[in-house]
Amino acid sequence: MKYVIKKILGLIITLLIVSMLTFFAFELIPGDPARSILGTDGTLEQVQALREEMGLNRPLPQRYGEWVFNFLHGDMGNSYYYQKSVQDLIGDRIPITVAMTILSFSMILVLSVAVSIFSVRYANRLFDRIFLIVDQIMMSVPPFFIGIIFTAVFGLTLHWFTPGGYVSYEKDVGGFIGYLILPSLAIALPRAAMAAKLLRSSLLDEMQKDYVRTAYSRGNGPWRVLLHHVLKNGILPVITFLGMTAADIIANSIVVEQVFGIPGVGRMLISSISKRDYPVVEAIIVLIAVVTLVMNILVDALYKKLDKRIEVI
Amino acid sequence: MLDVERLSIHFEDRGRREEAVKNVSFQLADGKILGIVGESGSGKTMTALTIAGLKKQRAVIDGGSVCLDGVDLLTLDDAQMRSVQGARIGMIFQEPMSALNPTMKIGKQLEEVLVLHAKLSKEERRNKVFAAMEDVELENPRELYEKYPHELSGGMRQRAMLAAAIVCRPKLLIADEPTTALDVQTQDGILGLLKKLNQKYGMSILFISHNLRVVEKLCGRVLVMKSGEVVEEGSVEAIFGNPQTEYTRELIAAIPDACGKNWKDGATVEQDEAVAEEIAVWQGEAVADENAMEKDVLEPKKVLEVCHLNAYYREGRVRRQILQDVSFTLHEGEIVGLVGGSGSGKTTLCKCVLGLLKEYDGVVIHHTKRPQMVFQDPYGSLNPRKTIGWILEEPLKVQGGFSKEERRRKAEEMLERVHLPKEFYKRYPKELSGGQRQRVSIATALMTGTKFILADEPLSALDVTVQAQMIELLKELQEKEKICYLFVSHDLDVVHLLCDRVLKVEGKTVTSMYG
Amino acid sequence: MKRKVTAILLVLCMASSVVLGGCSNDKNEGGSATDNELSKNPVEGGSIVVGISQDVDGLDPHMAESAGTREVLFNIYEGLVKPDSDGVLQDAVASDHGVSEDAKVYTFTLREGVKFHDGNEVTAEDVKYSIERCADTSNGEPLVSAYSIIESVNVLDENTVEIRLSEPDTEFLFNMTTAIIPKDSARTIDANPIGTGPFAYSSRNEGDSITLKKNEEYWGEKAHLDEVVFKVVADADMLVSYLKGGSLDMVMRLTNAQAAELTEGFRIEEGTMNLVQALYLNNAVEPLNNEKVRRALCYAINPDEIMDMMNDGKGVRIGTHMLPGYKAYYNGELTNYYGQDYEKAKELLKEAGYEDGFDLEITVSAADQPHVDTAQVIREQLKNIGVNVTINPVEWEYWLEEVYGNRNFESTVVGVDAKTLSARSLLERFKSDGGSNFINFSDEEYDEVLSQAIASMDGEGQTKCYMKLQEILTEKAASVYIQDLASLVALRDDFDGYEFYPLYVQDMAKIYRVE
Amino acid sequence: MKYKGHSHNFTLGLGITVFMVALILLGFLWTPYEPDAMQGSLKLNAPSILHLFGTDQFGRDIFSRVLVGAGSTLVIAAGTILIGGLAGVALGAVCGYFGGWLDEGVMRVCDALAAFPSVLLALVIISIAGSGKYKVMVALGIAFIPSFARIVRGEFMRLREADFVIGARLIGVPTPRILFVHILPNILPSLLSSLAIGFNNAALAEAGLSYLGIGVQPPDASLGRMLSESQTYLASGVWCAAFPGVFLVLLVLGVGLLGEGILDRFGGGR
Repeated sequence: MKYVIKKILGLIITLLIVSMLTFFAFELIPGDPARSILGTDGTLEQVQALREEMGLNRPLPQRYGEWVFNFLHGDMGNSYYYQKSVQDLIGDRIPITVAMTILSFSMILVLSVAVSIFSVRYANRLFDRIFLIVDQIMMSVPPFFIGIIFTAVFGLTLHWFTPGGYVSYEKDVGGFIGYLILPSLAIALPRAAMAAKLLRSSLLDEMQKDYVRTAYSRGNGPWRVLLHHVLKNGILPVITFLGMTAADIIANSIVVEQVFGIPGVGRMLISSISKRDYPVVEAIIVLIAVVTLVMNILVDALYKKLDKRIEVI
Repeated sequence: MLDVERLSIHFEDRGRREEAVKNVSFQLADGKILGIVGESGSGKTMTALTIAGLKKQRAVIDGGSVCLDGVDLLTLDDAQMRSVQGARIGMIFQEPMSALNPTMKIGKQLEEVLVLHAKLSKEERRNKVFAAMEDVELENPRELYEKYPHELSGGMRQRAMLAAAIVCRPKLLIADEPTTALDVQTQDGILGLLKKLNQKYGMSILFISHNLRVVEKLCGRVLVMKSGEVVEEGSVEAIFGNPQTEYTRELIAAIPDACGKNWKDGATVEQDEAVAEEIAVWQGEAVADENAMEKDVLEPKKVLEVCHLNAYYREGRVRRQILQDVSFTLHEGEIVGLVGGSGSGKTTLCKCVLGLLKEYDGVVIHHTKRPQMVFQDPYGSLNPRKTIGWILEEPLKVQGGFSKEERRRKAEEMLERVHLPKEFYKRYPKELSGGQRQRVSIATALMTGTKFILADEPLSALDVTVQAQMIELLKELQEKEKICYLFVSHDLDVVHLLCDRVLKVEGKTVTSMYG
Repeated sequence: MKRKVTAILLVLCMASSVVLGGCSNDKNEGGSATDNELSKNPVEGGSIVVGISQDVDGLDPHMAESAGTREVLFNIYEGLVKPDSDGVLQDAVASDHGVSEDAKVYTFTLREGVKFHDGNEVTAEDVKYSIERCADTSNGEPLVSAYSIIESVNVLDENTVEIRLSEPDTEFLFNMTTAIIPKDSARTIDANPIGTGPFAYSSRNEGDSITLKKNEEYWGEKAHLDEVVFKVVADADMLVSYLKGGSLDMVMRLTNAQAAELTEGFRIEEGTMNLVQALYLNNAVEPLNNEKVRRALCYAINPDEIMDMMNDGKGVRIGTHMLPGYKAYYNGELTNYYGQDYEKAKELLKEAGYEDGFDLEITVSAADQPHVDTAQVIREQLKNIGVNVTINPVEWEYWLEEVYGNRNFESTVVGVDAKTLSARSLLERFKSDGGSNFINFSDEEYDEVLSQAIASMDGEGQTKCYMKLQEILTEKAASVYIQDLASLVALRDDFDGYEFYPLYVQDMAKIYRVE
Repeated sequence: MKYKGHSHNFTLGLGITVFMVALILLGFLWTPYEPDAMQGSLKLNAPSILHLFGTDQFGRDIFSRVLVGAGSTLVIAAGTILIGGLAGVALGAVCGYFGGWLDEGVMRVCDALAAFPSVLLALVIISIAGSGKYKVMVALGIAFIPSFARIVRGEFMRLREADFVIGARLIGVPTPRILFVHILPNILPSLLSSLAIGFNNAALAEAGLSYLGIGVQPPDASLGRMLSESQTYLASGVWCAAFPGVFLVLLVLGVGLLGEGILDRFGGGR
């Protein structure tokens, strides 16, 4: 139990640091939201009046304290630009990015496990050799380039999907998921390649271990040894790797949302930063941090469940 | 029952062809126990693995046959061989720590053999597993069923592996050095079990070991192998009574025997000192009559004094006491054994002596310069990325005041004192054998000019013949350099041979014992 | 800040153009889908998806900031009068209008049966409320700056409204395009827009899309389409693939290179963006405060070469701060006032004391590719007269604050548009003490003539003054005027009926589907 | 774990990396055409002997732009792993070896930084410091410190209790010397390979940033921007996307293989 409390405490501290960093950062960024709203013909007095109204002139700590207080009560403040509460604004965008993250996470898991098992089973044979080359290449391709290739190949030539034809989940969930498959794959491929390589080398290490020889001595066939005995031990280092990729998946989703025209949290984040829409940016950053850290904790729990040797640290 | 005819195997390693087994033939009758003895590299393990169908791809069988009840196993395809493995041949291995799957429950691993070979319901399988556990004298099998390997001690794990091997009542059990990694009590336990299984189920056992004492205790017949060939074969009495071949005689001579010392208990500190002088004199005579060296019989200088030491283990705020009121004194030129079961506080004592652990009160006084240590695992004790010369010179660099040439000369001189060629100066640790590395560790310790070396099981990872040479070196340094060793070991034979007196750590206290 | 956010599309709409209302009262020569006969047989109904580069900043017509927002809201709201595709003001919510002799009293009679989207009849009270809301000066400037001269708005009877001005203004009718909204709907109008236009508000997903549906009871010529979706495509580079992919049907303000990609399946309409693109020089900064230096730059920079490079020659060259579309006011001879002549430019620089040139920084909004590219071409051209240019790409927000707000820049390339159709809105900017005179141009003669123009009663005299103002700007080289950028509109070929307006609006009511 | 397939990694990786870096260095000194020079007449020309990689929508020579663009990517990525690496090693060594409160605190901050997608961190820093090559490098450098610190910390914790380290402590070797003379050489292989991985991530992150329009600003060429601009011309000028993309992939592939090769050749710390 102590472990869980320690982890949550760590999460809270990290979140505080994240939100402080963001709040502080926005003080430094040039550009003033009031001017951004009033546009070109806002006179100086109007800008000052608006700043006053938005409370921008109050000291930083007071504003930060107030923001944290509201945030804990679920009120993330109102967007400067859209005159709408941040929750509504982000509310319908979070499921999109979360769905994409989950989709790419599971793709990474499935792809890396399947491919590396085959390559270990037929180690040093043709499949393994090809796998190594393709794998290394896949790791070097940026997700947005994959996105461009997918758009060109599947979108414009094969017309398997309409580029930019995002379908919102309210209208048709099937279409929604369907459209997200390619973007998620674009995010997942490079990560899956890395995970596959890691898993392959850790599986090969495990194959050298004594308990594998004992398993064989009991009459287990190679597949059974691989699936029943080795996989469970081999996957441990990969799980920690996956834990670390959570932040990368979201970072890449920001770029891929751009390529496929998906109104996810990422794009809103980019446009809000350029519009100096602080409350929206704050909320998104903290949410991204929460999702990343929760994922890390899930991964730790999964790791502990699989490998009993690790007592409560 | 098992008939091996002219079996020969070679290794294909980057083009070089290495003969591992050269036409080995032997028989193992029903219900008998055959021991295969030989140093590492003699091909005994390779032979055993081939019989059990576990040889590596890189090893190629050139010829010969392995007939089990008339069926030549070498001709079976994978599927047929799998039906034999586990059902008709059971196998246990040397390292209990890593031979069981760390993330799978014990019960499940035992049950697996039945799942593969017997068509039984879950309930029947569980009962068979519990029966097997009782056979190997594992207490409360139901509870153990749910446990994981890391929750069991080394001995229990070895028993669990044994249970898994015999749960299908195989005709043949192959044991590849099952006792080497265990301490003496658990070792006898396992040997007793093997004997019981042999009698109870008439299970024939092929026992592979490099420890002749154990083979002598257990086996009916013995096969001696050297670099892939059978050098001698015969009953235990014949082999140990009058060994025919030169090599066998050499092996038997190398067994460290206890030469009949019996240890008295409960001596006090004062008695320690009195006896220490007597020993110093006694050693003096022993050395004197050999090369008549003049021996200064001054009162021997103290090296280490430990008075009323209480050591604790801190976990968060909880402080558990490990050692209570420990006092002893070590003198120059004295080799003192330190024995005790694992978890008895032996390691904690060493850490306190070396100053690595601060959680203690009481006094530890070193009369020499910094205490040094020689480690058990030769592969970890030297910095793999540095040359031997660099490692030897490090203590001098720390003390400072030596020029480059002086440091080099001292290093080469030290290499000679531990009987290593000067060329090793430029070599890297991975180019040296286990024994040579331990010599470098000792040399490095001496470079600091210390008179006290704590040797933590320095010999257990070495082959018997190499162990003998190391013992000679330790003795030589004791006399010439007046080095005092605190010799940690669980191999009582070596302790008896080497140590003048022994400190036994038991139940938080340390008692002195004299030969 | 984000290159994508204000990409090519934005070059025309609010973000990159300085928003001051104005529209030309004549169709621009660029020519568009000339006579608007219905090519194939129209099919009523259907839906269209229009790509826009930036989300609207709000749905309240009076608070609309960016030209991009007004472009969309044109379909929802209507004023008392409304410009047609030729730029001529037609009666809309008002059935007819009258102006008093002294141009101080404007009277409007409401059209019978004009309904709001929520079904209520439009009353004089609604009109009074809407006008007064825009004229209210309680917190500083009125929402529509021109309304500062409104004295009172009086309801004569339930369908006539009279507006009294504090000073005569013959062109005040141009400001009567302000949207009429229901009485007291100020607080709710943004979330629940109610207007009288051909389309009514249906739904919105901030930052992604806005959906409008056909207003069945529209008083005038009803729209053909049932639904119009304005979809935000922040990244201009994605437009072509989305058009080809099928997720977009219509996109405005494409570059020539982009249009070239849409070879089949699309209809490309050609017009201009109604923007004055120029290298705006900060007249208060060394050496640009020297008129000779500014004239030298005009001689060195060649608009035709810029247009060739940018859009294969498309676009309309201009010589002063006036849009060719304003036929009545556009001073044609000024277009080629400065032919490219490096020698003359160098001579002028010598006279001004900058014989070996000087350093010039061009600040430009990074997101507007055409302006960035124009700056690069200018850099190559100015190299010939020793002026070395550094291009400083900045975010739009930064440009807005530093360049436009604080006037802290040397030179910048941007497009300035006009909010209303009156020439005055373009030229009034350069009054010496003008609030939005961001280039710090100050010239007494210019101020003198400007006040004459505003005061003059007869149209003839007024136009002569406007012509003079343009001359002064060109002769004094307030800035280096380049072009009114070409604007290409891509429309999927199963739609037709697109019409260019001389104003920054998209009239979706004209669009219809064809087989 | 010497598998036949692996030993080629080193040679292949070195070959590709050297070839690409040579090309880029060439780009610094000389490019066939002025990267930003526009020729109205040569818009969207297919690759030809005159223009190896063809021309873009403004008639600019793509080969020269790719060289210069890759140059900035190389400089930024190298700078990033330098900043991230050095800070990461120092931080990781101290935390790994000493542990305790320092370790806990630093790790919390690292988690916080790691929770920030590097794109966002770069965004924030660039907005403060203004965009441009060196600012992107600093931004990414800071974003990469946590990952390096974590790897180095793990290695140091593993070797902290190694016999030869205890031996060194007993000899009386001062701690800094133990850290950087005794332990550091042993983690070099895994450190080098993580630097290679770091380089790749940095190059890809830079490309991502300039794709979003945040990294290198016009008129400087950058691979990410070229890729983003090329999307409009996928049909009529696919080489505008192909060459910058392939060039980036090859550069990252080369360094990746090199990192892998180092791990095989010198035996990873693991």
